[in-house]
Amino acid sequence: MSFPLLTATAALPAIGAVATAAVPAARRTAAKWLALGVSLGTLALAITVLVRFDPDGARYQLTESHAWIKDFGVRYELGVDGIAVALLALTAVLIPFVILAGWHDADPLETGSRRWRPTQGFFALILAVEAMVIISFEATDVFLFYIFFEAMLIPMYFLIGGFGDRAHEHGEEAASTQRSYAAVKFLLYNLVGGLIMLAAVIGVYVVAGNFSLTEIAQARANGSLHMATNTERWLFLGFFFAFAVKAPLWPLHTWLPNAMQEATAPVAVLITAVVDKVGTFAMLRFCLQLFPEASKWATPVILVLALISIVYGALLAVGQRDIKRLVAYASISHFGFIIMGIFAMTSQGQSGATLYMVNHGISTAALMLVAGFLISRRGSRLIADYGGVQKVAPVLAGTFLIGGLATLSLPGLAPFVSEFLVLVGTFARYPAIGIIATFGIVLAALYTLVLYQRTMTGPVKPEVSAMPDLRARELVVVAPLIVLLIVLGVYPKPVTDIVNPAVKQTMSDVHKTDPKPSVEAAK
Amino acid sequence: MSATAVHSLWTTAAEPISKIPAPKIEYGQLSPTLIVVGAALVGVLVEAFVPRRSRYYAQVFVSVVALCAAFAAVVALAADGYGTTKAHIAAMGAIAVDGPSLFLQGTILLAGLVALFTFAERRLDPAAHGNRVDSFAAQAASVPGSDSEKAAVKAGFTTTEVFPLLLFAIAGMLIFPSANDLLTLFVALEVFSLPLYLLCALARRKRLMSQEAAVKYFLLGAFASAFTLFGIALLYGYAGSVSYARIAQVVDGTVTNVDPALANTMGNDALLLLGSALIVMGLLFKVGAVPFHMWTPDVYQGAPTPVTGFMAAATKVAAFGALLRLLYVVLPGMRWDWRPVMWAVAIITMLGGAIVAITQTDIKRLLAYSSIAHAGFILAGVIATSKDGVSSVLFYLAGYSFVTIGAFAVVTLVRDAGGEATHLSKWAGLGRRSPLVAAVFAVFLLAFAGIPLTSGFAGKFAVFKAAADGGAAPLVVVGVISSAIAAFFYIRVIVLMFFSEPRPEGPTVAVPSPLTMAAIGVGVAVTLVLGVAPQYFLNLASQAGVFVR
Amino acid sequence: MNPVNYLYLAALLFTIGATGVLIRRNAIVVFMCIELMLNACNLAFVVFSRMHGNLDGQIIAFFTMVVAAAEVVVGLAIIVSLFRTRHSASVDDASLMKL
Amino acid sequence: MENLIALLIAAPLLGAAVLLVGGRRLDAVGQWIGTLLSAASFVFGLILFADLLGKNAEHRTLTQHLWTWISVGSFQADVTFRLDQLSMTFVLLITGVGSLIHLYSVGYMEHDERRRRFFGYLNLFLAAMLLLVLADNYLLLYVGWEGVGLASYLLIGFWQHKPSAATAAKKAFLVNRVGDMGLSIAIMLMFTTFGSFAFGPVFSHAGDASEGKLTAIGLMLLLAACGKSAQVPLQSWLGDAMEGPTPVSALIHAATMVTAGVYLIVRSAAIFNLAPDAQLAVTVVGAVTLLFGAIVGCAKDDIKKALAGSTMSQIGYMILAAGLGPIGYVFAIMHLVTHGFFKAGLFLGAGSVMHGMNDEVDMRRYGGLRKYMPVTFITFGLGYLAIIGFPFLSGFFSKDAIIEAAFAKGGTQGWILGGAALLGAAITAFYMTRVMLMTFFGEKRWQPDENGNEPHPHESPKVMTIPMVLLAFGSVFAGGLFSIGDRFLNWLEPVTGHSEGHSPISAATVTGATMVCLVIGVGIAWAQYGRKPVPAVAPRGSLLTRAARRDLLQDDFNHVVLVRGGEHLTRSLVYVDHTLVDGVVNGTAAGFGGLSGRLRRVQNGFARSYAVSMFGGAALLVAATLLMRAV
Repeated sequence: MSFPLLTATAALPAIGAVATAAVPAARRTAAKWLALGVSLGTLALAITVLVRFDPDGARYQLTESHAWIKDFGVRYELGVDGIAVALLALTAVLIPFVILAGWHDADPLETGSRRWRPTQGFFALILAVEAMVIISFEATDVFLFYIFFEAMLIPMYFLIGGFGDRAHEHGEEAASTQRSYAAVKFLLYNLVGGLIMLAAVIGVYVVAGNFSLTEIAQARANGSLHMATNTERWLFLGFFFAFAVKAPLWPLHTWLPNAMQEATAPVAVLITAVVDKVGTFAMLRFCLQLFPEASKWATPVILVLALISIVYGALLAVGQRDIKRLVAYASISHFGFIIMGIFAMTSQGQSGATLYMVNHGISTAALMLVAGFLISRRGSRLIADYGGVQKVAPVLAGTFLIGGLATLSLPGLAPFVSEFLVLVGTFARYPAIGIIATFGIVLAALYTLVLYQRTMTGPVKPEVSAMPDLRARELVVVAPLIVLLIVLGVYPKPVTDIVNPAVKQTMSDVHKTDPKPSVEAAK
Repeated sequence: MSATAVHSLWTTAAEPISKIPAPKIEYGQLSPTLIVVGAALVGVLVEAFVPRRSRYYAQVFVSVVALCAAFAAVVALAADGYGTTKAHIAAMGAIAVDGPSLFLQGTILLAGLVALFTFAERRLDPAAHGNRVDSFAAQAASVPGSDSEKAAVKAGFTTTEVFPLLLFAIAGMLIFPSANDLLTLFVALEVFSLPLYLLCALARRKRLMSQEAAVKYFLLGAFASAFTLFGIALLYGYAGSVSYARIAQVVDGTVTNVDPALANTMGNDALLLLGSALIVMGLLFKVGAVPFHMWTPDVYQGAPTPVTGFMAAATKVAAFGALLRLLYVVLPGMRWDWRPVMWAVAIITMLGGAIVAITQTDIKRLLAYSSIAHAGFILAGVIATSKDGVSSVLFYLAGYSFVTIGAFAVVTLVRDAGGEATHLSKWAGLGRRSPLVAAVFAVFLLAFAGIPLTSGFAGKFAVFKAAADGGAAPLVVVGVISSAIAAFFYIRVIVLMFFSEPRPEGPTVAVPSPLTMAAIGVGVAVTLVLGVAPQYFLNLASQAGVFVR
Repeated sequence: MNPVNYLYLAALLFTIGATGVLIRRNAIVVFMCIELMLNACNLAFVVFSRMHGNLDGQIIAFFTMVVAAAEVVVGLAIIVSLFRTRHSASVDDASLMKL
Repeated sequence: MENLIALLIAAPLLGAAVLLVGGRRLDAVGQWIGTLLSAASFVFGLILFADLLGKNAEHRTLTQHLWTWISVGSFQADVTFRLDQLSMTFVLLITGVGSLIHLYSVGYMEHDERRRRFFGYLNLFLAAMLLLVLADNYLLLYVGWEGVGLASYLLIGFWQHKPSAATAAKKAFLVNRVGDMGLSIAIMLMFTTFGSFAFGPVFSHAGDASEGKLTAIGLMLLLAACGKSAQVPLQSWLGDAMEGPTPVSALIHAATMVTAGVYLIVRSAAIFNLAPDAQLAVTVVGAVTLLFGAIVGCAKDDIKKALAGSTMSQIGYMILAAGLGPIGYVFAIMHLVTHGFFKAGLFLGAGSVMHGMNDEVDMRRYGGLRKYMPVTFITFGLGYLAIIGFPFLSGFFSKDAIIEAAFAKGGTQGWILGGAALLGAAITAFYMTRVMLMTFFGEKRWQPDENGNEPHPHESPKVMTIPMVLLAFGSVFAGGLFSIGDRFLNWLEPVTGHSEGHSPISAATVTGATMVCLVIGVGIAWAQYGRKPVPAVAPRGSLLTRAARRDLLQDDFNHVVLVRGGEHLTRSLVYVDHTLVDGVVNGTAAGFGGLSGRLRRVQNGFARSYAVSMFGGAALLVAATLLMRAV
C-alpha cells in the first residue's frame, strides 16, 4: 500500500494541534515554534501533493479509500482533483503566515489561573482548523466532508470568541461582549446552514444509498441513479444553503463582518481566506456534481444573488468606519465574484472562480495581516483614528497599499487574472450580469483607495507619530505574500494548468460547453 | 385452592378452564435481572446487619460486583446468540430475551455502573466533622435544619440505602424494556419508579427542593401510572390477554375464533385505541415527551445531581425500550393510527424542549429541557417503524446516556458555599479557572448539540436517517430546525464558560475522587468513540434491532 | 346485570379520581385520589376478566393491590417528610422550582 | 532584434523594483539609477528605431512572444509584444521625453527626502506606459493601462501629507477606473465576438462581426479613452491631478499617459473604421472636450491648471482627429507627438517658474518674470508659440492638419467639427497668451507668504534647463520635420491606413482661417492682460468665467450626484444591512427568545397544573388517536 499522503497532510496538523495544546503553560514560545514547525511540515506535504499530482491524469488522484461507518454508507474516501489541490496548497501556504502574524496575539494577560494556557490553545486551534479544512478539501465522501465542514466550526468559534484585539474603543468588557456575540453569530449561522445541509445529506443517502461522490456522480451521469426533479432541487438547496452561508452570499452574510471585526487579524484571515473557501469549493465540487440539473435550474437566482453580493458588499465596504469590517464587506463582494464564476457555467468562469479563491486568499491575507499590524500598533480599528501613517511607517503603508491594490484587482497582481476570467466567463453567457458586475471594479477601487487615503495619507496624527515601521517578523509575513501576488499575477499558468482539467470535468458533469464566439457561430 | 376452584368461585363462565401449568423459568436467561435484584436484597441485608462504618464500602462493593456480573451475564447471553438467533420469550411469556432487550440491558447496566460511581463520590462535599460525605442526606427522616439532622451529620450518618435503592431501580429498568406482557410492564414500571421517587428526596443540600422534587415526581408519576394501568385494563379488555403476542394477534386480526358472546368487547377498536393511547401516554411521561414533560425540569433540578444523571440516562433508556417494544411488537398493526399522533408529539417535543431551554438560567434545568428535546429526536427514530429505526434508537440511547451522566457529573464538581453552583451566572469564566473541566463540559454540550465527531452527531444522524428512510422527511426538517435552536443554548453555556470574565466570588471546581473522574472519563470516551468510530456499535445496535414476537 | 355497567362505574371512578388529583390541594387527598384511580383500574380488570372468562384480570388486580401498597409506603414517606419540613401538606406550597 | 523589445520595458521596471525595494541605502544615488535606466530604454528604442528604418515598410512589425499568460479553454492571453511604427513612435516619445523629465526631476526634486521613491514611481510609469503601447493584445494593454493609472495615482499623490494631493490621486484613479470598466467590457465583447482579443485576430476578423457589436466595442473603447485621456465626461480628474510634482504633470498628464486614449483609438482603427456610429461619438467627444478644456483653461489662475485645461483641449483635437477615421489617424498621432514636446516643455517651464517662486502657482502672483528667468522664458515662449500654432512651429503643422481633416469629414458634420476646431484654435491662442502675459510680462506681483518669505525668482539649475531647451527644440522643429515630405504620414500609414478626405474648402483657406483665429485670440488676450495691469485678486468675472473656474460646474455635478448620492446610498445601505438583513436574523433569535420566555411561564411550579397538562395531553392523545381512526 502506498503512503497515504492525503491523510498525512491532514493528520500532521491534527497531531500538531494536540501536541501544541499539550505544551506546558510556561513554555509558551516552544508552543509557537512547534505550531510553526508543524505548519511548515504541512506545507511540505502539500507541496509533495502538488508535485505528485498529475494534471492530465485521472480526475481524482492520490485516492485513499477505507471502510468507516458501514451502516451509514460512509467511507473514508480521499482524493484530490486540480481544484482541491490548488486550495489545499493555498491553505498550507497561508497557515504559517497566519501563525507567524499571530505570534503575540495570544500572549496571556496577567489575569487567569496557572492552568489557563491561551497561547497554546490559540495555536492548537489554528492547526486544528487547518487539519479540518484540508480534509474537507480532500474528502470525496459527502458524509466525510460534511463532518469536517461542521466540525471546523468549533475551533473557529473558539478562535473568534476567545481571542480578540487587545485594545478596544469601549474597553475590555464591551470587547468581550461583542466578541462573544460575533462568535455566537458565526457559529449559529453556520450551524443552521450545516444542519439544513444535514437534512439534505440524509436525503442523499435515502436517494443514493451511499455517500461516495464519485459513485453518485457516475451513477447520475450514466443514468442509473435517477432523482426526481423536485427531490434533486430540494437536496441542492439544502447543500447550497450551507455553502452560501459559509461563503457567504447575500443575504446570509451578516455574520462575516462581525466575525472578522472582532477576531484578531490572523483569525480573520483564517476565516475569510481559508475556511470560507470550503463553501465555494463545495459548491463547485458537491452542488454541481451531485445535482447538475438543479444547479442549472437555480443558476439565474444564484447569479442575481451573487451580483447583489458584489455590488452590495462593495457599497457597504465604502460605508464602513472600521478597517476590518471594511475588509469583510470587500470579501463579501469578492465571494460574489467567486460564486458568480462558478455558476456562470463556463470554463473561464469556473477556472477563474477557483483561481479567485486562491488569489483572494492571498490578497486578503496580505491586506488583513498588514491591517492587523497597523491596528496592533495604534490599538484601534477605526479608520478615523489614523492618518499620515505613510509618513512614519512607509513600508507598512506600502505593503498595505499593495494589499489594497490586489484587493481592487490591479492588473499585474494575481486577483486581476481571476477576476477578469470570472467576468469574461459570466459575460460570455450572461452579458448583462457581466456588465453590472464590472461596476464592482470601480467600487473596489473606491473603498480601497478611500481606506488608504484616510489611514495612510494626510497630515500625521499625533497618536500615530511614534508608530514603528514593520518589524522583521512582520516583514517575513508580508513579503512572501506580496511576491506570490506578483508571481501569480504575471504567471498564473501553474495554477490554471492544474485547475483547467478539473474544471473541464465539472463542465461535462453539468453538460455545459462554452458558448462559441459569435463570429464563429455565424459561420 | 386450585385454579379451577377459584374460577368457579368468581365466574360463571361456561366452561372450566384448564389447569395452570407449572411455570417454567429460564433462570439463566433472566440472570442479569436476577443478579441485580439479588444484590439489592443483599444490600438491604447489609443495611440491617453490617456496622454503620463499613456499610458504605460493603454497599459499593456489592453494587459494583452485581452490576459487573449482570453486565457479564448480558454479554454472555448476547455472545450465546440470545440477541439474534436464539432470541425468544422466557418466563412463560413474561420476559422477552432478544436483541433490543440485551442491548438496552447492557446499556442500563453500564449507565447504572457509571451512575453508581457518582453516587459513591465522597470527596466533593467538604467533610462534615471529619466524616466524608456524599451527595445524600445524612438522615432522610430528619427535618431539614433540625437538631436531629445536625446530630445525624455530626454522627457521620450517611444514607447508604441509596445503593440498594439504585439496584432496585436498575432491576426494574432491566425488566421494563424486555417486559413481554402488560402486567410485567406495569410492575417493572413501579419497581424502578418507586426507588427513584425516594432517591429524589435524599439530597444532602437544598433539601426542601429535593423533597419538593420527590413529591412532584411521586404524585405525577403515580398519576401517570394510574393512566397506564387503566390503559392496560382497556387493552386487556380488548384482547382478553395482557400478553404482547396475543394482543398483537388480535390487533392484526389473525385471531379468528372469537367467542361471539364476547364480540362486543373483544376486538372493540375503541378499547384498543383508548387503551394503547393511555399506555403510550404513561411511557411518554417517563421519557419526558411534551406535554407530559412538566415534571422533568423540576425533578431534575431538585433531585441530588447523581440521581438526576442516573434518571436522565437510565430511565430514558428503559422507557424508550418499552415504548419501542410496545409499538413494534404489540401495535404494529395500528401503525397508521399512532404514527400521526406520535409525529405530533415528536414535533412539539423537539421544538418545545429546545425553545423553552433558551431562557433557562439553571444548568440542571437547562439539561432537563435539553433531555426533553432529545426525547423528541429519539421519538423521530421510533416513528420510523423499521429495523433501522430500532437500531438507530438503540444507538442513540447508548450514546446519549453516557453523555448525560457525564454532564451531570461535571455539574457536581462546580461548587460554592451552598453546594453545587447550578445557576448559570456562576459558571461564567469557568474556562479560565479550570480549562479542563470546562473543556470536558464543552465536549458534552457539543455532543448534545450534535456536532460531528461526537456521539450526539452519530446518533442524531442515525435517527434522522431512519426517519427519512421511513418517509418522515418533514420530521427530519423539524428536527434539524430544533437542533439549530438547541444549539443556541448549548453555545450560550460555552460562551459563558470561555468568553466571560470569571466572577470574583465565583464557584470553585472541586477535585473529585477517581470515581467521578471515571464517570466523566467514560462519558468523554464514549462520546468520542461513538462519534469517531461508531461502526462497531452501530453493528451491535443493528444486530440487536429485531424484536422477538 | 350487564358487566358493561361495571365498566362504566370503573370509568366513573377513574374520572373522579383524576378530577380529585387535579383539584385537591392536600397531598394526602391527592394521593388518595390516585389510589381511587388504581382501584378503578382494578375494577375494570375484574370486569374484563369476568367478561373474557379468564383469570388474568383478577390476578392483575392482586398485583395492582400489592403495587399500590408499595406506592403508599413510598408516597407516604415522601409526603410525611415534606409535611414535617414545611408543616403543610399542600401540594401548591411546594413550588420552589418553576419556570 | 525582437528580443530587445522586452528590454525596453525591463529597464525601467528593474529601476522601479530596485528603487522601491532597495531601501534607504539607495537614497543618495536613486535619482541617477532611475535616469540611467530610463535613458537605457531610450537607447534601446533608438536601436530598434534604426532597425525598423532599415526594413521595408511592410516588414516593420516585430513581435516577441515571452510566455503564455492566461490560458483557460479558448481564452488565451499571451505576453507578446508588438513593435510597429505606431508603437515605435510612442516608444521614442515616451522614453525620450521621459528621460528628459527624469533629468529635469533630478534638479526639481533635489530637496525632497523621498526622492528615491519618486524616481521609482517614474520608472514604474515608464515601464507601464511602454507595456501599454507594446502589448500585442488588449488584455496585456489593459495591464499597462492600469499600470500607468497606478503610477499616476502614486505620483499625483506623491506629496501624500497634503490631503488635497491624496484626494486628487484617489479621484484620478477612480475616474480612470470608470474608463477601465469600458476597456474591460470591450475586451469581453471582443472575446465573445471573436474568441480572441489579440490584435491580429480581432483586426483581421473585424469584418465578420456585426456592426452592432463593433459599435458596442468602439463605444466601450471610447469610454476607456475618455477616462485615460481626460475627455468629457470623464475629464474632471485632470485638473486636480496637478497636485502632483510638476515633472509628473509634464510627463504623465501632458506628454504621454493622457494620450493613451488616442493611442487606443488609433490602434483599434480596424474596429472604428467599420463602426461609423462609434466614430461619430469619438469626434463629438473630441470636439466637446477641445472646447471645454479651452474654456476652462481661460479661467484658471493656477498656471498648472490652465495648462491642464489646455492639455485636455489639445487631446480633444487628437481624439477628434482619431474619430475622423483614416483621414485623421496620422494627424492625431502627429499632434500627439508634437504636443508631447511643447506641452512637456511648457510644464517644465511652469515647474521652473514655481521652483523659483517658492512653489507659488497663482499666476496673479507672478508677472515680469522674463527678467529673472531668461532660459525659462525663452523655452516657455517657444512652447507657447508652438501650441498656439504659430506658423512653421510644430503645432502649426499638426493642428492645422487636424482642422483640415475635420473639414474634410464632409457634410454638416465636417462644418461643425471644423468650426469647433477653429474656434478652439482661437481660444487656445487666447488662454496661452494670457498665461504668457501673466507670468512673464507686466509688473511683478508677488508678495511675501504668511511666513514672511518673499520669493526670490531665479533661474533654475542646468539639470533642469537642459531638458527644457531640448524640448523647446522639439517644439520648434518636430512639426516641420514630420510634415515636410509627409515623412510621418508615410511612416505610419502601413499601420493606421490613410485616406485623403474631400474637404469642401481648400487647405490654404483653412490655414488662413486658422491664422485669423490665432490673431484674434492673441489680440483679445493682449487687450485684457497685456495693455492693462493684471489685478492680483481675480475679478468676479462673468457667469461663464465663474463656471469655467469651477471646471464648468462638472465637479459640482459630480459632488452632488455621485459623491453625495453615493454617501447617501452607502449610508442607507449600512442601515439596511444592520436593521433589515441582520435585523431579520436577530429578530428571529429574539422571537424565539420571547416565545421561550412565554412558554416558560407554563412551568409554574404547581404540581397540579402539571397534572392538568398531563391530563389534557392524555385527552388529546386519546382524541387524536380516535380521530385518526375516524378519518
